[in-house]
Amino acid sequence: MAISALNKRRWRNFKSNRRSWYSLWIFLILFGISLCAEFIANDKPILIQYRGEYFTPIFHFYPETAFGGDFKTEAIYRDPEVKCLIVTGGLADPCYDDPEGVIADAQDGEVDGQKIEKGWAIWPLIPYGYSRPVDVPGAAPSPPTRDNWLGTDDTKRDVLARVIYGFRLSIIFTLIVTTLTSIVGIAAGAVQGFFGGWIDLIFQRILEIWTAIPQLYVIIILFAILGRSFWLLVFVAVLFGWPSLVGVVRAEFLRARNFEYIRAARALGVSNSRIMFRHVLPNAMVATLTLLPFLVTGAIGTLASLDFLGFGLPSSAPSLGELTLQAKSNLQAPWLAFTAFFTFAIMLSLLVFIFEGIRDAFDPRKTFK
Amino acid sequence: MGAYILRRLLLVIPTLLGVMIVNFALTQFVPGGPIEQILAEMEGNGNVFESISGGRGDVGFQADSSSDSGYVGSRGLPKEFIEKLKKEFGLDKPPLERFLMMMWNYIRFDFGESYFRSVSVLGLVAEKLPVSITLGLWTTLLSYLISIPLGIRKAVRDGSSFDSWTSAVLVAAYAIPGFLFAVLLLVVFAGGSYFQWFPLRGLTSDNWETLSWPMKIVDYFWHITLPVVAQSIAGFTFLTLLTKNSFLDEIRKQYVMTARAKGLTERRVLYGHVFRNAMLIVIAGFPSLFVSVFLGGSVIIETIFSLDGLGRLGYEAALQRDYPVIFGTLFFFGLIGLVVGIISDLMYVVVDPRIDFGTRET
Amino acid sequence: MSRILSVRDLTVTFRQDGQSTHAVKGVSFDVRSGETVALVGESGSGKSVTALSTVSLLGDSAEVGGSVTFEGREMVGANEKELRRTRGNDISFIFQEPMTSLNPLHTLEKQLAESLLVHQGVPSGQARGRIIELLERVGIDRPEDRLASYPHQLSGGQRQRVMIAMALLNDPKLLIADEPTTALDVTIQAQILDLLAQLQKSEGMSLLFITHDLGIVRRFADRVCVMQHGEIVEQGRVAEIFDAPKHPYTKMLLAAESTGHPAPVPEGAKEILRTEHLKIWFPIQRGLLKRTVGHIKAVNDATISVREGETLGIVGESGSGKTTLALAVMRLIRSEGPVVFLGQDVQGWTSRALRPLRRDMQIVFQDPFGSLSPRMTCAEIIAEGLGVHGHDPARTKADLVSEIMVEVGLDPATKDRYPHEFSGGQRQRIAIARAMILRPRLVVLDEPTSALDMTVQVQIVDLLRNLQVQHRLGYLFISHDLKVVRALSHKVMVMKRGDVVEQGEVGEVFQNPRSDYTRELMAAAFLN
Amino acid sequence: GQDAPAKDPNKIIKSYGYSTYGELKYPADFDHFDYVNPDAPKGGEISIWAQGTFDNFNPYTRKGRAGALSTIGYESLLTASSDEVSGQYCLLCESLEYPETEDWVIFHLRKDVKFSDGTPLTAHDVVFSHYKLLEEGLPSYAEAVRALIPEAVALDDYTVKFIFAEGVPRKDLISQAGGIPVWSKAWYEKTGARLDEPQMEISPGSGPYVLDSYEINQRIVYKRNPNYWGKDLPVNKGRFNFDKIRVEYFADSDAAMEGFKAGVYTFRQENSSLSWATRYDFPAIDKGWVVKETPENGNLPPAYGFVFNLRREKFQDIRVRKALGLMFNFSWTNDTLQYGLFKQRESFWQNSALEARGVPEGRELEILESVKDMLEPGILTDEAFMPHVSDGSRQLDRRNLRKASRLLDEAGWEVGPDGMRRRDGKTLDVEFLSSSPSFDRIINPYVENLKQLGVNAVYNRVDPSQYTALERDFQWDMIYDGYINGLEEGIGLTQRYGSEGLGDLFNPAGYASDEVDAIAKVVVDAKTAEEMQAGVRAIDRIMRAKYFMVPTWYLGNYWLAYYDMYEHPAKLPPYGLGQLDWWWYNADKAKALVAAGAIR
Ligand SMILES: Nc1ncnc2c1ncn2[C@@H]1O[C@H](COP(=O)(O)OP(=O)(O)OP(=O)(O)O)[C@@H](O)[C@H]1O
Ligand SMILES: Nc1ncnc2c1ncn2[C@@H]1O[C@H](COP(=O)(O)OP(=O)(O)OP(=O)(O)O)[C@@H](O)[C@H]1O
Ligand SMILES: [Mg+2]
Ligand SMILES: [Mg+2]
Repeated sequence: MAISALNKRRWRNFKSNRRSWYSLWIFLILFGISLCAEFIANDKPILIQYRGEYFTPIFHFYPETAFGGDFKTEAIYRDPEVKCLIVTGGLADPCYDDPEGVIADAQDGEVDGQKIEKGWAIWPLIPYGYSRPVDVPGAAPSPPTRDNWLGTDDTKRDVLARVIYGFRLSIIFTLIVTTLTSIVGIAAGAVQGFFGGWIDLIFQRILEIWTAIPQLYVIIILFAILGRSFWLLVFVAVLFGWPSLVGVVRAEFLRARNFEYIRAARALGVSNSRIMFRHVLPNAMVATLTLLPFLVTGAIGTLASLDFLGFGLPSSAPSLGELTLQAKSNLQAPWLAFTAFFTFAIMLSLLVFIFEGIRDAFDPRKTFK
Repeated sequence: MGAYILRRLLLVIPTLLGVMIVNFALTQFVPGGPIEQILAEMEGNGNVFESISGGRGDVGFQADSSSDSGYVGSRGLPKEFIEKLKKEFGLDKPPLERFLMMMWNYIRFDFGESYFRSVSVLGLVAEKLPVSITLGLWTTLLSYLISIPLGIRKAVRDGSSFDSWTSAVLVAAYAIPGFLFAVLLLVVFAGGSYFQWFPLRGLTSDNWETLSWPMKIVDYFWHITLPVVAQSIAGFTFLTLLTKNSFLDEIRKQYVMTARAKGLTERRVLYGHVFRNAMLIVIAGFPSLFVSVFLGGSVIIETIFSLDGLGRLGYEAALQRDYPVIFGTLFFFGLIGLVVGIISDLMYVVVDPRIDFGTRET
Repeated sequence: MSRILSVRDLTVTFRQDGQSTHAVKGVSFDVRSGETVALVGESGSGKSVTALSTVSLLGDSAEVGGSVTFEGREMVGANEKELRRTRGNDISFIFQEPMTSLNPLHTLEKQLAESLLVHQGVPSGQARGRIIELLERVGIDRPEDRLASYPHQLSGGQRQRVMIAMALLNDPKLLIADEPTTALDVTIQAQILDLLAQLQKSEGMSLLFITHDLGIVRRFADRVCVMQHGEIVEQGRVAEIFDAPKHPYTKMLLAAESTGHPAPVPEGAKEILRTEHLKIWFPIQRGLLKRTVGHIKAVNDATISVREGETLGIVGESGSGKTTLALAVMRLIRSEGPVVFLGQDVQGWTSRALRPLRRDMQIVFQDPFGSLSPRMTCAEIIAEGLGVHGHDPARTKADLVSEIMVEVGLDPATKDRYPHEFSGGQRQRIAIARAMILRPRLVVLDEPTSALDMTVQVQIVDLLRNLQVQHRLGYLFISHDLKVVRALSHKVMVMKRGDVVEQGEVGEVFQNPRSDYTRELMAAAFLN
Repeated sequence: GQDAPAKDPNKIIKSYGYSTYGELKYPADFDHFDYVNPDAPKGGEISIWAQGTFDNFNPYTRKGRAGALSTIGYESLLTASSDEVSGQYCLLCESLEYPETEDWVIFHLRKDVKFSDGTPLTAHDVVFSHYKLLEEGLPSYAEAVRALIPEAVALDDYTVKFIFAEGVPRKDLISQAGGIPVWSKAWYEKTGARLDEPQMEISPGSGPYVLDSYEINQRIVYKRNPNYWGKDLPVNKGRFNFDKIRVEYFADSDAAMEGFKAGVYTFRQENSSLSWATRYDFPAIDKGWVVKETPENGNLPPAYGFVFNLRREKFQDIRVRKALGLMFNFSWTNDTLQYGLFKQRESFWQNSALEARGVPEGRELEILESVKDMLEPGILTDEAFMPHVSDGSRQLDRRNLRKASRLLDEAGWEVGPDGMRRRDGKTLDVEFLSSSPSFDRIINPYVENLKQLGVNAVYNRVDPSQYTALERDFQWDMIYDGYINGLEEGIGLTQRYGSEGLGDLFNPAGYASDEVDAIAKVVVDAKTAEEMQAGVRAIDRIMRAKYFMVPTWYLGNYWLAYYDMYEHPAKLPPYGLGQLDWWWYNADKAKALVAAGAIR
């Protein structure tokens, strides 16, 4: 599809706002990185070579027995024993006795003078997952170290890994939720404001009833029936998120439908939906566009506060809300608070700047030299 | 318009009924009820604020009395007790009957008593109102007084370095999780480690009664500084950006040029002419905001500063399944909300006389 | 006579989106005190931009070079305070597009009183008398009743007069009037010009007057500057220039006039539109509850008929209900009485049912600026109808758009601009192009030529006539310019205060007006 | 059991005190309790904190939130000493008498007892209080008391008789009767106040403290009643030393901590290991204004742990329970999450004479042998069961994982190709239920370990109301809960571990067995403390071996921090801390603190 001249112009305008342009890039890069979180922070290696064969634990399940160990359950790759097994090609007994020593010994391809089939494993940059405590000495929460760059949380899990996964989770959550809620919310508000009359009257009443439903109860009920899950939260967030835009959009439409150019469009025989979305919406979207970054972060905030109140994701999930909660209950561990703050601040500023750029790009009178 | 208002007023009744029906129906499915909450409380597990306020610890219950006698029955709640509670709460009747009873009472503005305290629902609300009003009012005032001029200034100086750095500050302020900020303020400015400049709790000092008027006012503001700052910190950002963007949209329109050509001061152009055009949503939203200010509240801020406001009440009622409070406030606030909704719609017309609510079919 | 305003080497460049438009390229002229200088020229030649730059009212996309001095004070790059003192008080401004120049949310009284308050410190309560007086002088009847009106409740001409009144409130030293009478009928126009002349005499006011109406210039101005393509191609005393124009463009401009007559209506032409006893009353609402306390009878009893290939001209006093009638015919506002379009009474049809008919009924609004979506480009606006109703598949939209732009005298290179980046006349042509591109059966044209200079006007009139012949279009043509009406219409209808005072064949009405009002109108129009 | 000689209903025992097994530590003419300082100076103020808020002063109703210490002004007939398990001494009474069969008890009241409003306290007040409690007290409590002590009569103004129900175990009844708070009948009749309705006024009591002032949401202050009638009683000597007791309310525990740091209140007992380990390094401590102290706590730690829901079929197999238990890494949890502050709990009656140790011998062995047929092999011969030890340097102990894997393999839960254990095609699902966010950090790592074992473990945290609903329906697999045991076991034992209490919440695991039922009978009937203790040890031994809960941690100390102006006798009694009671105030130290700006 060819991009219309206008959209090209908007795109150029967007690009000429450096701050927005860079924000978009940074955001995309961060999101891109977080999308492959599994390869960046994981307590499983990306690739293992064991006795000449290749293993990809991130994608596949391998019992420890696959590496010459004795558990039929999943190999615990971060354990020195398993590391040792991989390096030595499955020398079970020595590995159980003194894994570290054997690993050191195996560097030259021989253990105790015996030739071994040396294997190796490629680890992600951050060799920790988000749900398992890390095995480094010291009490939790522990401050940042060379191993745990952002320290550990009060369950002794690596904060950086959790932030990466948490960022992804939050962004995916919020993108889905915001997209859906804003589509529904804008459409509903537009219809109400544009048509007015009984449609508005009745729809608004339904909305009033809708917004009076206590979200918390719905969540409790749904959780009780269906169990805690991400998608359920998405569902609930959409279910109760869309009215937040309706009022604003409705008001803008109530006003904008009186403009002369709307009359002109109607005279042209433009269909109502087209009038709404091509003529009114672009001119009535200040509030909406301003609101959007806040909706996006708001959705993250909702998720966080649900986690905070204990009605959110399962408590082992990598949640930014839980991080802030921990920050509050562990004031002695400021790295938690800083991490939470910076994660939110970065996320929000990127979004605000991106949307500022979008707004400007759509502003016909804004000057771009 | 008169007909429209009448229609709206009449629709309040079915709407309110709808609200009550939906919520009543919903609560029938919520696992755990008031009785379970009472039992939980009697077993020492009933602190619904634990996730917010912490404090449970992991030491475990230390039996101070070492002999067996104190425990007779303290956990073995007899079935009769539960039955009695059910009767007391009216939970022994079929839901429909309960609902009708409730509505009948509500129509007469009898909202009943809390399950957990023998205080009428309205009494409870009245009890919590000072805190909510204080927090709400000052927070709103503060954020409006700062945000709107700031937003306008940002719009006028769009793209300048002033615009950039204020944006950065605003965003940072918004990003600080409110409760974390509250705790931070508490620790730094009220706690025992750094500066003990502000009080930790409450709205007034103990000796408030004895203070002179000016001192009373000073004392009051001294107490509310931290909570209000904590509460409003996140509120600036959206309002400022909304103001800015709305102004940007209007500021280059022809009528603004007319106003300028008249030789009006920039202030007058911005506040006298652009404001009303740009801020429809903000202005018209004011009535509902005003009410929400009085009726809202933030559980977390209230908890941290040991204030007892509607935020805590609402949260507590929801988690305790204190249905009289839930439904009573729902009905009462719902009613207010609906009326305010009408007022706010009328505000649209006041702000922009071109607006009406009719259909556009000619 | 001292020089009150002097413009030297004024250049204005609009930079936007990496492109620059040189709207004004080195313009120099003076206005002396008590003098009237007319600025005429091609539509889009930079008249409005020149005028606006005298008090720095251009947006931030404009770069202004050169110098403008007012009473010796430099205005280009002057500080805000200085400008503020000058604006409104010393220099008053009447904008070209009165429809969009008033604050839509303030009542007339508020807007008018504000000027007085700001510059003379007259509190709003006391300002009333002066405001009413001035409104009366600009020809608004029953001004007391109008004070509480909002701009959208006024007709185009009424709004324009409010703007004039606003400009005159503070007895400015210099009045810059950008086509101040375009929306006024000839009698009121004369009244306004008299008023201006009177003020000029009594207060020694200077006038910078931008207009397309050369008749006015000849009668009214002392000197004239002719602009084309951002430059002044010729300037001098009116008599000199009019009698002996030197520049080819001036010659062309002076020669241009819409003359001739429309082609006769073909035999057996079908009726496209008929209304019977159409009535449109606007309720007057008061108070918060908006009780209806009376009605403004905008149109009382209009029975009209338009056949294929026929033009019905509607003339009449400003505020007489022409626009209202046009909107009702288009079924854009509520009305009573049948509206028969192509044999069907469309009164009461839903907008959905009407939609297919819209292809065949188009309108050019009186307020072109307001009727163009601010966030759509020229090309999008023009092509929109094609998107809705489909078009000849052999041609691309872009081609069709370019073609019609050329036809109405717009440069296709400007098709990706937003509406506000055009001049008033250019916007008017965009509106015409938007309507005509659909080749409808009936076009309602509400003052389509008011902002066009003579040369362009001739071009447009020719275009309309050609299209009418080719496609047997029916026109409902509303204008104050009786010459154009005569050049285009077969029949004409005269309206006054919502009533149709006279209706008939053009020749008939123009030659032998029956009602007093028509007679008055003719006299004023063909005075010169 | 052994045959005890029949008791004689006509043999009347008259005494100055009462203890379950008859031995009182202090003689009739004792001067003061050993653990108090009889010369402790009076005066000063102690302040503590309480969470949330309060809205009334009636703790006997379920409605509202009663102010902290609102019973401080009431006394009962008997008062306990804190260095005996069950010794109780006359307070309002001069003496008591009861038959050997303990079918009733008569208290002879002191004649000089006055309520705080100056009116004398009589037998009628005692009777009134008893019935008031039965009628309007907390139903759960009232019902239980009614079943035991249906009747009380005032024989004359200063003599009151409680008549006990027939057929209920006699133990504890006298303590129960002697523990009833005594309220002013006149006051209640005058005001018409009810016990089951919240009230803002405190009814007059006879105790040492009266309400001084309060500010809702902020504080309550009690002051010492200067006219307290009982100042010079031996049981009261050296006690009630503070002039004022202040309770400061905070809604938030962090705010409360800050309040302590800022000197808003002066005495703090910590209940969180994380806080104790990390938050007590503020300036006031560095400057020596605040001292930390961890005196020993002789109370029985409650038997907490991860309880298996034995009602579920999958937990019937002890191998499964043991395997799941092995995955709990106590050492790691304690070292990493709890700063090494706890000890691992081994017994249900940890750290007491009731804890089974080594191989059974003596009376314990006899009791066990009496139910030999029902016992698992090994109970009689093996050492008492001890919880597994884990390697604390790693969260997941490989050795334990190996053991657990083997146990599950044996129990038929085989590992499938996806690493999950299944039996008959079904995964081994284990759902942890909790309502407390503070346990997330404890439970989550445990869940992770279980997953590693191939168990489909999930952790589900819900709100308190829902938790109770689920808990009461036994809709859970494992919870963190426990059994609250006593140092003197009696009928409560059957409620907790007996078959009759199987559906009861006393018994979250749903554990019951014939052998425990049988031994419980011995305990209930025991006439001597030794007999009772031997029986309980036997039960402890059996139940530990059953492994129906994964024992977790306990703490044998108090964690205290207070401004350095309070003092206490060098040796604290085992069963009470007494910070509001027999601690005292050092005015000089306090002055120094005020001078230094530590407190206001
Ligand atoms: N904001 C803008 N950006 C770019 N070009 C502009 C802008 N405003 C005006 N122009 C261009 O500048 C030229 C001069 O415009 P101006 O409004 O002065 O014309 P004018 O002489 O007043 O014409 P008219 O008689 O039609 O009103 C026009 O070609 C117009 O397209
Ligand atoms: N929305 C409205 N509400 C109230 N009165 C209106 C409204 N629209 C128009 N009018 C009034 O109706 C009358 C007719 O207006 P209309 O716009 O039709 O005049 P017109 O003939 O087009 O005048 P002009 O030549 O000045 O454009 C005017 O007096 C105007 O004030
Ligand atoms: Mg112009
Ligand atoms: Mg008109």
